[in-house]
Amino acid sequence: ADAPTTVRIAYPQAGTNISAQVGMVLEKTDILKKNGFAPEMFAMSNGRDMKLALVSDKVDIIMTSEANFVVLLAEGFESYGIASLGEGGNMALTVKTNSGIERPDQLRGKTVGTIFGTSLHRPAIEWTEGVTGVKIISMPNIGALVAALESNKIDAAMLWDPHLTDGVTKGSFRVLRQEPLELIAISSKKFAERNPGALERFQKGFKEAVFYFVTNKQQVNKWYSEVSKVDYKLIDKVSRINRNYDKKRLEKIDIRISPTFIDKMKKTGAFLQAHKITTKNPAIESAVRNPK
Amino acid sequence: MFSPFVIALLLWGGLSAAGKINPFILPPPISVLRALVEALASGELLQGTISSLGRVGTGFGISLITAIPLGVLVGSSPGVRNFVAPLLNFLRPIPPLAWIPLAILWFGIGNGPSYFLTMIASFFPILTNTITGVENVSKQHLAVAHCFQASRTSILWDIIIPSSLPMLISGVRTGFGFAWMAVVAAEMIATRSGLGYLIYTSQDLLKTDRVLVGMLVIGLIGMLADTLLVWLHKRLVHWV
Amino acid sequence: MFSPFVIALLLWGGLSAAGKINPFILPPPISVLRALVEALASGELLQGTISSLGRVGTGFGISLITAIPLGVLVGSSPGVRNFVAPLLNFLRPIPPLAWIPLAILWFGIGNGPSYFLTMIASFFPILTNTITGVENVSKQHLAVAHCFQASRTSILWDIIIPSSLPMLISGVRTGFGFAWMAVVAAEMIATRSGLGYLIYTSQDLLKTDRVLVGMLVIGLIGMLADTLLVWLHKRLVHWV
Amino acid sequence: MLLLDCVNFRYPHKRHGNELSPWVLKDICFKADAGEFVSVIGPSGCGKSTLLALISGLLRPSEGRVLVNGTEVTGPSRTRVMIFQGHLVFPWKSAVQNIEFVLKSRGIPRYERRDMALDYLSKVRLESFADAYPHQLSGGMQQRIGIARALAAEPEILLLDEPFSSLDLVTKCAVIDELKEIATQMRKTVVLVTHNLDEAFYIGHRVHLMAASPGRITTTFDLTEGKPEQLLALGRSREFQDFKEQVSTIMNGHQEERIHP
Amino acid sequence: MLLLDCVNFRYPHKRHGNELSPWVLKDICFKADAGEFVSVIGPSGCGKSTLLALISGLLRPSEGRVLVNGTEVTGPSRTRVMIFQGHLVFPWKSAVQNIEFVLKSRGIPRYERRDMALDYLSKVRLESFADAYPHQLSGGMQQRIGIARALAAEPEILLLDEPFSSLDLVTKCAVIDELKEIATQMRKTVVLVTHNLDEAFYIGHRVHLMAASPGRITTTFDLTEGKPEQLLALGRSREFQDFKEQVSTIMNGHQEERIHP
Ligand SMILES: Nc1ncnc2c1ncn2[C@@H]1O[C@H](COP(=O)(O)OP(=O)(O)OP(=O)(O)O)[C@@H](O)[C@H]1O
Ligand SMILES: Nc1ncnc2c1ncn2[C@@H]1O[C@H](COP(=O)(O)OP(=O)(O)OP(=O)(O)O)[C@@H](O)[C@H]1O
Ligand SMILES: [Mg+2]
Ligand SMILES: [Mg+2]
Repeated sequence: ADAPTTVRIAYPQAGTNISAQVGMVLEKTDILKKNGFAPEMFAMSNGRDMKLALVSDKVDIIMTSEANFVVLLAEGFESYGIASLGEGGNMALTVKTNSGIERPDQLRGKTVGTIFGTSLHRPAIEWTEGVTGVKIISMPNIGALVAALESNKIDAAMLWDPHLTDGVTKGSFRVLRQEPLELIAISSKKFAERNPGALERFQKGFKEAVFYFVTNKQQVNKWYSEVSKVDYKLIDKVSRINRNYDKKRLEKIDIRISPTFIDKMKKTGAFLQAHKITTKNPAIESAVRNPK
Repeated sequence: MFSPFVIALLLWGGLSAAGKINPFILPPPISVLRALVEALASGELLQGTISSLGRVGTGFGISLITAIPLGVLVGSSPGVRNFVAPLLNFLRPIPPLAWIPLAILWFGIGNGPSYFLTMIASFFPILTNTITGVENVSKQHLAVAHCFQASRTSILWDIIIPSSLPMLISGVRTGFGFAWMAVVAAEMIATRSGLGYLIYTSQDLLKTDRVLVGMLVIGLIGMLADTLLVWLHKRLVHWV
Repeated sequence: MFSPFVIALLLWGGLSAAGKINPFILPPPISVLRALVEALASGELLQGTISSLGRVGTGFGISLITAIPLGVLVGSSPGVRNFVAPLLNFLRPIPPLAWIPLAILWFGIGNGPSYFLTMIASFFPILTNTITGVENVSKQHLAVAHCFQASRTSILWDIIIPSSLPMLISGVRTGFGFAWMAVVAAEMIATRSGLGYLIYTSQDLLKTDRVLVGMLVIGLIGMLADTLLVWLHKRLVHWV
Repeated sequence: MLLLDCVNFRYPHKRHGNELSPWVLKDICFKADAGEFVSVIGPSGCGKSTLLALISGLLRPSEGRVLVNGTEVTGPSRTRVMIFQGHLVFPWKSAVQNIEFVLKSRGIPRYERRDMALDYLSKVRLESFADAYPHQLSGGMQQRIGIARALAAEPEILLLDEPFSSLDLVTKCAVIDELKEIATQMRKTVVLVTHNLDEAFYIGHRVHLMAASPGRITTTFDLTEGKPEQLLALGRSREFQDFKEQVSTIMNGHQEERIHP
Repeated sequence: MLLLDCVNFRYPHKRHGNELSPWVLKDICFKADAGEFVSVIGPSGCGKSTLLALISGLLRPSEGRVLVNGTEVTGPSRTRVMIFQGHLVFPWKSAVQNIEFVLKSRGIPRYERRDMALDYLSKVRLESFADAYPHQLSGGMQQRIGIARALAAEPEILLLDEPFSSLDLVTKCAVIDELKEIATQMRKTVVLVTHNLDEAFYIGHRVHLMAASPGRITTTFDLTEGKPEQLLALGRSREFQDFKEQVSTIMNGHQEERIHP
């Protein structure tokens, strides 16, 4: 047999559902080994550092949210979107439960917190487009966003899961508008060129990993719960939104980057460029390498 | 005088041209220059510098006027030292990130937290050095002052401050450096201007050339401030 | 001795009980205590402390063995000073965040960047204070040493180091504090242990009680280290 | 009036565990009226500087009391001022600023200080170096700043710790005469510590001779008669020759005693 | 052999713009053979310490040259060693460590140093304070560490800047006799700066009298005859009385000259 292909994979260690669980499956099972890989797993903290690791050629594949793929392409880093992990939960424009605001258009003259550079950036602007005098501000992390919202320093905040579901369940926050956050696996072009055929093998293994996850939910969610200290039940609840979560057969697992997802990323690309956040509106479609 | 810069620049340019440096991490000098020109032309750089200067200046200024008096107090009174030193030593290593939620709670969003974080960062070097400086004032010179029944203010201004000046200025230099370091973390909180803002947004967007422009300006300001402080030191501590 | 802590604790507990403090931002003492007990029981806290200690220790150790000799060199030779000072002054205020990309490029992901970032953070206070300390060594004591034709090593160890010791230790104290500050930024990069990791993941997951546990341990370590350094200072600088 | 009432002193021990430090001064009793000049001589390390520090209030006696005009000395006061052995001028202050510092303590308003300070400097012949910093001055010049500084305090009791050790004969004579005149006019009490018998004899109405380990007063000379008008004329004074020989005999005796007790 | 060949010196100016600083020393010429003792006396601030610094090599002449055995002095050397005015002992080193420091410079191996250092300390009668730090010692004791330290360097030329100013008569006599013996035996050249005419006369084979502004040598006394065996016996020496009167007359003359030139 051929020597196993070395593959270095970065995934978010906490704070992003699905990516974290699938990453842990890749790390703790021998699925990739069976597919001819010698994997090295890096649990990283945020999209910024994963992007940096990818462009520095310290990792080959990162698992992250759509906005990062758009940015990588927009800045000219040659990379492929090789799989979708499906929905990682929701992201939502929220207010405090006792706030009088019911709809986004009531945010006139109000302050909305988000995190620039993440997937929370675009919806914050898009969903408040046309509301006069709305002020969009950036925070360093979710903790800061919640602190600001809780202490009434801002009127609304973009949040994502699991805090979103957690806060809503506990009755702290109310959702004004939400949409699923979609996750993507990105490979550097270098990796694909260095290892012909590896992408296909990886995609196969990746699909198996997702399958392992959804068929061993309890075990995997427990792993994740131990690391993140997020309640196991909450993880399960948030994960339910994922399209693969209840699949019972490997063939039913869908890791393709769907045309709708591509459209969404295109929209993001155009949006970022229109707001002068990126310089280029990248060609998304040609950078997508869906499994055969 | 600037030769290490010249060497660094040549190395950087040469290696970049030879394709030895990943341009996503360290773009060639020419693209940094281009980014610099663009940022200058759009007025964004000037405005950012002014914003950050304002934030750093305020935070650092608050540090100066709190850390130095506190340091003198702690350094000259064992009672005060025993009371507050444990708390100060406890707070010293707490990272800025950990302060952020409290900063928002106390100072809202806007410039408040920036002032607070740059203040926290520059506070401790100034404080520690002031305390040490004051504690190391010559016992003999103090005895002379007591012998002449100098007033407390006179002892402060005529003995303690001049004696501890070298240490104090050294702390101020370090503190100013750290205030700038902190401004990046600070400008993540609800600001949309400033060199820190420029750096961290550009970093998220992989615009490394713009990151470097921000670093360049921060570095230059630091150098300038330091030159000023060294000059001040030479003027004030002329007797050694 | 610990009275400011007692006051702070009472205030915190009282206001929490009265519902005056938002538990998302500052949970009541009792839940912090519970989180502390849990983190202790699971062994996670001990292991995290050891990991961070290792990283801080390494970075800070590298700082010590590079900044002190460099400081002595720069402080005692105007030639070296004129050559490297501008570069050092330029680098001093560059924020850790801005170093992250280069840290990843140079040191990969894993512990390398942590060592680098904690090193950077503690390097400059030690350096600046060492330089100032060396520059302020009594000209007269140096003249005595020259008169006796003391060797360069003897001048270093018998005159320069003892004279600048108070300033040096002051720099080391500040540096150690900053190394801990930096460890949070450092442990964002691909580590999954450590107090910094604990703090920022808990913050991201809104587990403020766990954030406070991390801060508590960092604060305690800082206090402990400082007590040690103050004791060392008293032992070494016994002649003032 | 200055009165030392059986003063004993030991330095608080710092480093050698709980073993008590030795007595530095033992049974020191003497008194000096206003206008009286007392000289103290004795071997190096016998406790002369310590004695002055006790009178100044910078140190407190371990046993016994120091009384000035009947009240116990509990701390330093501008009325008892010291010229320190080793000068201890402030290196960060120019000659004139060193004096102004004292004038400020006395509450002299700012605009009067410089002129007054220059006046004191001229008493020690340093007016032309008013704006020089100590590191630009010679040892003797620094010592003279110390003298002028003490004069500027206008104390009732002047404590002089080897104040003329770095001065040449001519300068010394001038400064001593200046000092004597001021002190006599203002009826100041002067305690002079010196190793120079000429000075001790010429200045002191009384000379206390000390011995070491523990520091104690062994002999007191009363010298109100037979003094020449000038320090320089001392060599021709019969009384001074007697004094000198007595002192050296006694000091040599002390020395012997220490070696063969 | 030590030779000063028309040495002029001014301090490089630091603060007063481009105005040149005044001459501190002007036309200093003298020579001293091995085994010769030279005393230098003169008013405070006339440049005596500066002169010693020039000989030691710590300062370089602005004009003229300092030669030792025919080669020009370009920097400090252990063969020309100074006892500094103001002692300048290292406060962070105990008495014995202050001496060991010099022995280390001489390349004495570590295990021999302490014993040797104690030996030098005993020459100045400080052996029982070997492990005390300067701040625990009296002024005179610190001065004696300075003396022992210079002796420990075993130099060819000893430069003494008011080395006995804080010592009492008895201690001084003992130290001077020790010093004289060592210097005579080893044929050292000694240059002594002092304000004490007794010392200058008793020690110097030759005495240079200096005047100030600019510092220059105005008179030289040759004193190879008529010296008593003991410093204490000086009072009875006819020659010394003559010397003393001459010196004071000349110095007073200089003084007058400065006031009414
Ligand atoms: N570093 C300096 N810079 C400028 N001038 C100086 C410096 N050191 C000394 N002088 C000046 O040089 C002159 C001679 O000083 P020096 O110390 O040699 O005198 P001295 O003869 O040793 O006096 P003393 O007997 O008081 O010790 C003095 O007028 C002094 O003001
Ligand atoms: N801070 C101190 N701690 C301990 N011992 C001290 C301290 N200061 C002085 N001594 C000791 O006290 C004794 C007397 O010292 P003091 O300075 O009073 O002597 P002195 O008579 O002034 O001597 P000199 O003529 O040499 O100045 C000395 O033996 C000295 O070692
Ligand atoms: Mg004394
Ligand atoms: Mg001198």
